[in-house]
Amino acid sequence: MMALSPVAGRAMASALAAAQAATKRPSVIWLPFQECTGCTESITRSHSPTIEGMIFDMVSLDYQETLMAAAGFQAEEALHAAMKENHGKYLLIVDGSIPLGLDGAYSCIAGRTNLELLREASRGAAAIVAMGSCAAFGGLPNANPNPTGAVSVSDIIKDRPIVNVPGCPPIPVVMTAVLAHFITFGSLPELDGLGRPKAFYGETIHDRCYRRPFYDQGKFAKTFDDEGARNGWCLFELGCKGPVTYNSCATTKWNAGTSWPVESGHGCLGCSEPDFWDAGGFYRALSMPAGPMQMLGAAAAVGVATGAAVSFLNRAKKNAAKAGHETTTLADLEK
Amino acid sequence: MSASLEKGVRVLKEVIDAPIASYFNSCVHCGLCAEACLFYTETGNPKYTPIHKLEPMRRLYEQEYTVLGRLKKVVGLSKPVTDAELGEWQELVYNSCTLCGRCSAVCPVGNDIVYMVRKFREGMSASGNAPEGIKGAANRTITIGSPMGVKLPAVKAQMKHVEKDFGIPIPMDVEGAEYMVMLSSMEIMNFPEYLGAIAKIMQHVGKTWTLCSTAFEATNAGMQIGNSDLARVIVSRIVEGAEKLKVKTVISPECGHAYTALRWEGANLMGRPFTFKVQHIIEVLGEFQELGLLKTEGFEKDRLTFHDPCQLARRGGVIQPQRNLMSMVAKNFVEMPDAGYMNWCCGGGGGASAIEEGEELRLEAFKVKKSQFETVKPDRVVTACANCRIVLEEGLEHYQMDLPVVGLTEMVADHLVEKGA
Amino acid sequence: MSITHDKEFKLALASLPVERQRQVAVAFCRRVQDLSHDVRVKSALESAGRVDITEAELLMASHAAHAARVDSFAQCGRDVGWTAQAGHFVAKAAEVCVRIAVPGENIAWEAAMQTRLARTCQTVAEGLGTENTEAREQYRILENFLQS
Amino acid sequence: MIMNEMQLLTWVRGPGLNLAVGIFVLGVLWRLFEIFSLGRKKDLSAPRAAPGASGLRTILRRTLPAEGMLKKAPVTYIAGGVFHIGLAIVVLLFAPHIKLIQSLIGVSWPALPSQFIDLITIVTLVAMLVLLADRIMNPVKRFLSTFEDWFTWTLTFLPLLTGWLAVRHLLLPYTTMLALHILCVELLLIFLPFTKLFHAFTVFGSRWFNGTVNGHKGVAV
Repeated sequence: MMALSPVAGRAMASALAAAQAATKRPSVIWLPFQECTGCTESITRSHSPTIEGMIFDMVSLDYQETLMAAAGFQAEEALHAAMKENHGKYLLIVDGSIPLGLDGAYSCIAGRTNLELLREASRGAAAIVAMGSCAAFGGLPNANPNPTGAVSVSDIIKDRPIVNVPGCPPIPVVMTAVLAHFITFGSLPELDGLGRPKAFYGETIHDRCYRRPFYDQGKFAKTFDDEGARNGWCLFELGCKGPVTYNSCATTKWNAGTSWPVESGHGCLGCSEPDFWDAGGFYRALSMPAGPMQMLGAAAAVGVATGAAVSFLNRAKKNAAKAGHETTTLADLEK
Repeated sequence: MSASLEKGVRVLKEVIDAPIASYFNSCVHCGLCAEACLFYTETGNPKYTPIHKLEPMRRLYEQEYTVLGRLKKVVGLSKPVTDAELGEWQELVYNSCTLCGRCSAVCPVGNDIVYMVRKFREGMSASGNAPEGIKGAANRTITIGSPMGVKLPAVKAQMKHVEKDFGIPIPMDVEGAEYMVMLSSMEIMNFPEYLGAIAKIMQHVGKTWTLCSTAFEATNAGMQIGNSDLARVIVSRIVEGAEKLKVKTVISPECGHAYTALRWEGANLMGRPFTFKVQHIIEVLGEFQELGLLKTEGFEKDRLTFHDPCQLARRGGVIQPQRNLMSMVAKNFVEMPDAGYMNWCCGGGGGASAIEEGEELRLEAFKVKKSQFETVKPDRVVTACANCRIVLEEGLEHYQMDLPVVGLTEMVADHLVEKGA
Repeated sequence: MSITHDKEFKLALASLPVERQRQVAVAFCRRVQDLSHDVRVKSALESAGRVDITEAELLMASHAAHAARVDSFAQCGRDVGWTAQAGHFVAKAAEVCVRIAVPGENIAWEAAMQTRLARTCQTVAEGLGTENTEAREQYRILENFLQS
Repeated sequence: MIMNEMQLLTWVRGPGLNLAVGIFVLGVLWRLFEIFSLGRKKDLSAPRAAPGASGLRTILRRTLPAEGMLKKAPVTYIAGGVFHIGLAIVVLLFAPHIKLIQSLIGVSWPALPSQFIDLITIVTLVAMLVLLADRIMNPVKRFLSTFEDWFTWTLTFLPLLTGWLAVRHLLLPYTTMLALHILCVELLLIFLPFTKLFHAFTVFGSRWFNGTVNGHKGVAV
């Protein structure tokens, strides 16, 4: 909520009160696809607003496999009932990527593929929140070589507004704040080019990092247990992806503002960026080549071979010119 | 391609070597060589930029000896060198280049541009694109024995004159003499007193010396025109003469290019090291001075400055001896700005003074010498190259400067203590 | 008195004051002056021949002769005929004749040498080698000059 | 499919860099052979002095202006000097670059503070702009200049500019700018062996040749 202006805050407070006064809370449907439940784990740690506060006071969470009491047919029934009843109005949250390989057989719920489920559920959704990097960008399942053919929500759904809330997992307060924004204003927050709320993904970790002064001074930890690491120097050389990662970890922190990865001594993994898993290794500095220089040997060999071949031809040409030397006489000075 | 162009191209392919390849690849078009070239600084015309004078050779190098250059030629991005183009370049390669080497001295990437001009002239001359003036000089050197048509009887006439004038016999064809003295046609025709000075000095220091009837001419128009075959014919006369007379040292006269031809190019033209030493007369005098053999009396009292011939100083490595000699005989010796290693050329070296159509440009370029002289305002200029001497006198006359030019050897000879007198 | 060799000749010339030297030098030049076709040389010699010449006039004549000498240099590498070269030495001799000399200089001797060079050039050009009688003629001129 | 910025960055750090370094190494070796295998004749003239270290001496000496030349071409010397030194500092003493070099060849050295690098970069950029202006205005440089001169200037200028913009977070998101920066460096690497930029290598050969020839003659240059 940090990025909302006081005016917006006041508007929100009154809107929340109004929403509470209404008899019916907006319906929220949460579909889990190829995921690890990390995002759900994360949202349960939200402290402001708390998950309990949200579920009980703000939304009607009609389907969330992990949190709902129902299971099996009952759960499916609840899902379909909610979709029918709130057609066109419910908020669809998706976590996990959607596998397209083997006709989607890699991940099914109640015998239906994630793809089918997503298409069905999106039809009646007012908006979709792609919660976590898997839903937003394909995430870990999408990592090279992507055996399941995993894709993101936005790769499939083109006709519904989509908010990407990437992170592996996303920051709890960011998740709840996005929901709160939608419930309060009935619209999506302002998004960046990658469909992320600008309020939380507008600046890089590096820009807001408390270790930034060390970067500017050129003071870097070289290993995780050297003096630099103990002194809290910059983790750039240990592979921190802070400079290319847009997220608010450095300001909101985690666990009710307790700490965050860099503060606990580990570089940023860049988990909220597309393809972070394939971005050249977590412990490789950003300025370093992502892969090994496999071509060097071959290039050197080809270079020497080409050079040798050219030299050979050149020498032959020069020798031919020498062999063809006719002693110049005075007559040759004329044309 | 005409037969002559074909010949020129073949010769260029033969002479292009690793240094040239390295030089062409190093050039970054910084333009500094232009600032070192008197033909650019005095005219302000960028076509006289030294590296530009090599453009046809650069393209030929690229097209013949680099893969990309060959490709560029195939697809038409690099045009072949034509006879007309070489003809157009004559002015740049000969008239406006005296091979003075200032460009080579300043190039920040280390390009020896003069080395390349010298090689480019091989192709220019072989393709018939050398200027008439130098062609004539080469012709006369090969057929008559001297670029100016001086024959042995004329030399003998001057010898006789000098013997009378100085009262010292001039030896010729003396086997086993320590020194063989070479002359330039310029000295034979214009400055016979040089020969007298040599005679006087040699008598003074008690060294044996001789002229050679088959090799008196030291200048090498073959080198100036840039043709190694002709240059070899000319230099081999000297080598044969020196070996026949079994001399220890051959003395190159007060002539810059004769020195370069004999001292640095000679052995390479012959394809074998010399069996004798080659020294410029100034080096010899410097050695005599160091050994304490020169006893002089009196001093020149007027304000004197020294003009370093390019081939002697910058391209030859003789810079200090002439200054020691000057100090020995002159009380008031002043240095011009840039004197010594970076001295400005008189504008007539490298065969340029033999090119009649280049005279106007030479006089234009002479402004740099004029300003050098104006800075130190000497009463007389001393030098050690007959060609510099004449080009300087002409330039000074053109700009109405009353400034006599004299030769260092003669000046030293004038101050020798007359033995037994 | 009869002069037979250069040593005697040189000493005799050296003993003359500068003005007298100039006169005899001009006399030497007159013998070869036709070898030069340069009017500047001729006029310089005419000036030098005048006994009442002033220093300013000498200076002017000297500049003219100097220009004539420089113009007639045999250029490096140029094909220069010996006839033309004879003219160069006449100019050189003329320049010596109009030099403002200090006592001790032997301008007459210098002029004699240059005129001999001019003569030599002429005989070389005519294919006669070095055979000429210029020296003997100069001894005779000096003898006459000293007697008059 | 259009690459997103992270994919672009990953590509330029991965396959792109691999390719560029490969072409660079290949090109440099090929061109060095092509140039120096032409050989030269042994100098048969008697040396005045043993050439000794004259080649090495010239390699060092030519870094400074020849006597009297600074006054003749101050812009070329000063801006050129500042540009070369600045480029060397930025390339060799910026922490992320050192890290890169270390990962490639295993050698590292202390870095300069990034604010200082930032300042040097600005100075270097300005020097390059001055050199560009001079190339346009100076009659000799303009006369000599061909497409290659403008092209190589751009190739050299862009990595500096994009690097600076990336660090300063200007114009484009950091990720995109960093990717562009690396891409520009890759272009520079690819073209270096085949343009006049190759003087970075041949300059040593050229100075050495010139130095030894002059050393042979006893001229200290």
